[in-house]
Amino acid sequence: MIFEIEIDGTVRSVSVQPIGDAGAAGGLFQIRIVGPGVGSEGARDPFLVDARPTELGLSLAYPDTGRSVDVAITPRPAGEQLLQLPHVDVRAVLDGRRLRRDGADGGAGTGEQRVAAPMPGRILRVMVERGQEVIARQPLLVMEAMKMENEIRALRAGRVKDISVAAGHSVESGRLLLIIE
Amino acid sequence: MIFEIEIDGTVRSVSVQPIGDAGAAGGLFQIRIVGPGVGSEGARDPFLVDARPTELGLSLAYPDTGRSVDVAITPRPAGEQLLQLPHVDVRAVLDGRRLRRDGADGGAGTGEQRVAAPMPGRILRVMVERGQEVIARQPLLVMEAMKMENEIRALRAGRVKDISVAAGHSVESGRLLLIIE
Amino acid sequence: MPASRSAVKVLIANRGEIALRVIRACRELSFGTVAVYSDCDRSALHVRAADEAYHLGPSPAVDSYLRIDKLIEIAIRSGATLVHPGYGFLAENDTFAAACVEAGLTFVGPDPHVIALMGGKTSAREVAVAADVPIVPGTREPFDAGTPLAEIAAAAAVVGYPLLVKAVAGGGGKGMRAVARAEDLADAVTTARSEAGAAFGDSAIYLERRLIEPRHIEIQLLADRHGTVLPFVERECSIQRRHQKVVEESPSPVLAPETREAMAAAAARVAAQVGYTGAGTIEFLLDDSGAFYFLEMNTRLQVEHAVTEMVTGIDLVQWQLRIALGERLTVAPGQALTPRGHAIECRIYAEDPDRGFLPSPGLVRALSVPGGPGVRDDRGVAACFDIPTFYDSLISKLIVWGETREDAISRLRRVLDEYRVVGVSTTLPFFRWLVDQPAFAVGRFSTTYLDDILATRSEPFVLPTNDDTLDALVATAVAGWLRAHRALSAGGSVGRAWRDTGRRESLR
Amino acid sequence: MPASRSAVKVLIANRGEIALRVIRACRELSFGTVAVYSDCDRSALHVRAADEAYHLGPSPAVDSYLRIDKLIEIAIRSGATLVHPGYGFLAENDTFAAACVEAGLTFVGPDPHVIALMGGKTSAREVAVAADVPIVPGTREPFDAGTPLAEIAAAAAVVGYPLLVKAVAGGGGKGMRAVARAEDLADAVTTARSEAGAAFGDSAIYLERRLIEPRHIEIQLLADRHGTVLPFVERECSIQRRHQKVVEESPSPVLAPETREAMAAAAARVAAQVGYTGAGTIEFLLDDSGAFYFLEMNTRLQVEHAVTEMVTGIDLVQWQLRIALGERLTVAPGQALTPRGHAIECRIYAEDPDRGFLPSPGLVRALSVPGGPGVRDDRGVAACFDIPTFYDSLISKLIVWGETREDAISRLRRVLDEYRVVGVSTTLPFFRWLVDQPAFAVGRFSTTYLDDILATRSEPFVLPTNDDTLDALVATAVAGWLRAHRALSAGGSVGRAWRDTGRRESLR
Repeated sequence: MIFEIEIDGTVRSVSVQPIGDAGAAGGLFQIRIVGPGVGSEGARDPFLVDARPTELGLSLAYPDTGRSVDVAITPRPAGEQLLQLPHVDVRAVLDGRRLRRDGADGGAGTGEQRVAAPMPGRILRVMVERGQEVIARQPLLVMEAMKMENEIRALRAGRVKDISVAAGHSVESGRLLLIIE
Repeated sequence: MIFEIEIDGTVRSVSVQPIGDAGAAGGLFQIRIVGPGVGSEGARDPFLVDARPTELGLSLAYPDTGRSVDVAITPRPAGEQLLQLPHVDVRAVLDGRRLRRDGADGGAGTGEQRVAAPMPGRILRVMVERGQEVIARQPLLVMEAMKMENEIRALRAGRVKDISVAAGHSVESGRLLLIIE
Repeated sequence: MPASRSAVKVLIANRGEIALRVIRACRELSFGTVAVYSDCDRSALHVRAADEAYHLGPSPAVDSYLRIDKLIEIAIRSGATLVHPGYGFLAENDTFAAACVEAGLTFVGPDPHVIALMGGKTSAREVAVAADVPIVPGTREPFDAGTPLAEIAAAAAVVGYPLLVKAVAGGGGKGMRAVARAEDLADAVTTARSEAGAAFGDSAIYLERRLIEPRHIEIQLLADRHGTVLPFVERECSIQRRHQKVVEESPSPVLAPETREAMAAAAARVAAQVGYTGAGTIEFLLDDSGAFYFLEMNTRLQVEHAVTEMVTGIDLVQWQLRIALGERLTVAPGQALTPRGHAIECRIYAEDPDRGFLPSPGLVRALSVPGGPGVRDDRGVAACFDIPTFYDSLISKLIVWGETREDAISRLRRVLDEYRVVGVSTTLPFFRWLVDQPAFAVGRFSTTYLDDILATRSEPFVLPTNDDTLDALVATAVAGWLRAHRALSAGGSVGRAWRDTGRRESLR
Repeated sequence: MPASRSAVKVLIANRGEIALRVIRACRELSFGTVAVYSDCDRSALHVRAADEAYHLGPSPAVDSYLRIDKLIEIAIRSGATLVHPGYGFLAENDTFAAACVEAGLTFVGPDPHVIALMGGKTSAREVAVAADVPIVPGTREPFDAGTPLAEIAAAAAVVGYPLLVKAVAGGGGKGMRAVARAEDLADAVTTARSEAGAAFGDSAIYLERRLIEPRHIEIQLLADRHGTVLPFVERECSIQRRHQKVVEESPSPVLAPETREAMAAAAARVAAQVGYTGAGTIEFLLDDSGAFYFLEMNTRLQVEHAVTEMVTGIDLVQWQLRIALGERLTVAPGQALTPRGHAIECRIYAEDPDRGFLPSPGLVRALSVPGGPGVRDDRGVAACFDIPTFYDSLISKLIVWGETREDAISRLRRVLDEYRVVGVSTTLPFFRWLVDQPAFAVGRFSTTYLDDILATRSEPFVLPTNDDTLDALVATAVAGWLRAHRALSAGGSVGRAWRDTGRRESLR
């Protein structure tokens, strides 16, 4: 099987081929990555991984290098995967579905950012105006939720195309707040 | 729904009726127990329980008495359930299926005990003879497994009807060792 | 041990990790435990761990954990004789304490009038002055909602800039604003009043000089009903974000022994001055000259009490309960004041540090908790629990102990990598970054350290290495393959989605 | 700290909790970690926690964890420079230690000839005698497989009954038999020889007087390569089942301070006598007069090392590694010998205590680990792991700490009830029974205490109360209802069955 996987704006194509009796309980897989080279094993093409399901996600061991890593996996809507490695969280999008998605944070790649409320709350301040250019991580608005003031920030640079809330509005989780193009 | 549940040789009939919106996420249930009376809530007929699934099994809370208890549940073959309460493990058999069962330890109730090997290993000694009367917990044979000598004991009193292994035999897990009637 | 112990039953008027902490102390003392819960907390850990649990009301705190009438009713109904308020919610509410007393219950904390006295920021400062403990220069009398701005501005000029506008009823950074220049005063007063009014129902404020790069250092104490006041070795809580403590440790990496003694003595004087009983904490600011100033008193157990327990071996919650029952403190003063090794606590929240610490509540799909030597995990969340949006999002207090501060940091680095909270973003990556900061390693930081960094920082706290990215690609692809082959579709972390969906839907 | 630390890589030639324990110590020292695994251990925790992991071979230990050649090959291939053997398997195998040295690797333990010397029971007894440490009366020379029974019987008459037949290569109760009367000697010799031959490939035996109701007390020590030998406060390990330790604590509830000092000094003399380096333990028997006798030396880390770490704050595994790298011991002797509080360890096995402690390996469906103050959990098993039938079934070492022994027992009672290992029978119910025994509470027990009780006992260790039975009925019925309504069929503990079935099948 071949998957298109986007991490941090870079899309790679990853092919997975079971070896021997690999199946429901995991086993040995041959991996081929097409796209920008990455990682200790990435230099080999193809390379092997021994992958086993665990209570958290998958245990990976690479026979060629000996590397062992324990990855927790959470699928989220629209093909997004939250991968929690021992030291760092990585977000990946499976099969490019993020580009078609219209909820939540708008993604870190390219295209329109549709900024949605991450939780129910009240809009305290809107800090940008329609048509304004914003840079990555610029605060867009402030929401009060969970007894705290929370800044909602831009994920990427862009221009504010539309704002659909104003200070004082109460919003549900997932409610579209503004669009950056 | 009505269930026949055997615990420690006593069979009771337990009816479960959802109240209000109780469903997949648990909720409030009305419970009616027919059989020997038991427990703080057992005196009431029927009584209520608020039951919710957890990562271990079920969280129970009884609105009438306030009691709260966290029960881990493991279904085993033939209707047996291992219930792990905070302080004690309890074995229950759902819908009397234990009586029809022919593996493992033979059950704690009545009827024939078919004593099976709990793990792979080697028979070191057989300590009973065919026709011999045995008492509950009497050692029947000694198996070497997991680098230890392990005594296999009778669960209930009875008479040895048949012995199908001898010292020196290697046995697989689940292999019938002897029958007590 | 009094013979009556096994008859004692304690209602815990709180939720989450602190309710669990109190339940644990009760169990070790053979006391019965009564939990309370709101709608969304029915299967929370504290409910599952208690002997009894009673429903309080809908999820918003005002309808549940802040309902004094319901709590008293449940205490009486369940036959509880003690009420432990935990921290937050009603822990510093003298009306609640008084209602307990009136209902014939023992409130685990000081007398109601002491809560009121020390809870008012200005009255607390007066107590400190009377106890001969220095305070940060500021206004003595509160400005109520009607005080004209001009009057406040005049007082501000006397206090001097930079200064802080603080809510009298405030705490945890709420209702507090820093003002660098006179022209910013009006805005800060308005915001502080509105925040305080919304959060505490009291918009009275006061002004206080803002010290330059001070450290937040506090003294835990226990006081029994027989006149014994026992101060403890200090806690260092200078790593704060917007006035909220993020990391706490004991002992402080900088405090001179004579300052520790002076601070402990000052704390004990404040407690003695008001006839304090139970556990409490006196917070101080330490300036770069080594001078310290009384900041406020918390008349309750602190979130960070565990670091003190780790370095002294004294169980503060057990002592709270024993003092409430009238027992005498029998701890040697030297044991409380002499730290053994070093302890550090990290507050792990369901917040995304890379999105400005935005709360990220939701379903915890699986948990992997660190083990081995020198680690204590005080969590309030189990796997399959949906972290509610109604309260703070604390998942766990992770505490490490080491023979030295350096050992404790090495251990912290290890356990942060072991800890996995699957399914939600947490502050773990932030702490993984923090433990590698040179300023943290040498202990050179003040209360503004973190906010200064966060103000300018734009990259993620932890960047994936090339190997991390490869692992993420491989895991995503293999999980996709296994899912297509149904292997992960029922169990482990991957396959629970549909069940969780069902669960959430049925909760609506 | 030597600058070279970050370049150090350690191969851990073991599995389960002890492999994880060593990995944790390595991480805290910034050392790289290399795990090894057999077929059935591919997804074991120690594999998942290590930086690198290599396959050793099929599941039986002789084909994997005992394969010296493969271990050396993997160490070299991975670039590891240190080899830590853990306990069990090859930990006291001088051939393995020698093979490491020959391959240019550093074996974390004493020199091979010291392992051989102290591993032979009779040669170890000679060392003790030379170090002026009393030994239990017994035969000096081993009887090999060919020694006629008559010769052994004659020696037995000199030693006196009751006595023990012990395998020279034995340990952990294997190859050991108690003999009360002369007529039982022949059987005991045969069994001990056959067990020892099967387990260790060496059927040589010796005889030792059996003391009446002795206590097992042992002294941990560390010795560096520069001549410093550091003895620690004792561990009490008298709660044993068939010569296997079940509960260990520190300090002993009965040892007089002067006996502790004499025992520590005796242990240090034995270590010095042989130029011992690394961590080791001298085991003694203490009789009712307060006299103690050298029993044997374990030239490795003990299972129960954690209780010593809890009361002294000293990390024994980190020191093992640092000593192996040539560092000097810098611990103050007073710190090692002066316990702070009290620690108790319970070994939680997948065994059914109500069926004669029969191993009950199998799938751990979920785990709930205790938290809060004073608890350390050294487990080697995660949820969804299938405990193999090939090795011992240790799930976790649960260790509690309290200010006093009484506090530690109260805490132990609390955490035993918190611990849940879902899906397999464990020894937890046995420990829940033990903590309520009056003899345990007052510390009045000897090495025969448990076996004496178990010999006559027939009821289950913990009986369900009426409420427990009701809860079990209700839970079974509601779970049945939910299963019928598919709620529990994917997730939680109930629904994983089909996945697990699939998993097991595909492993066959």
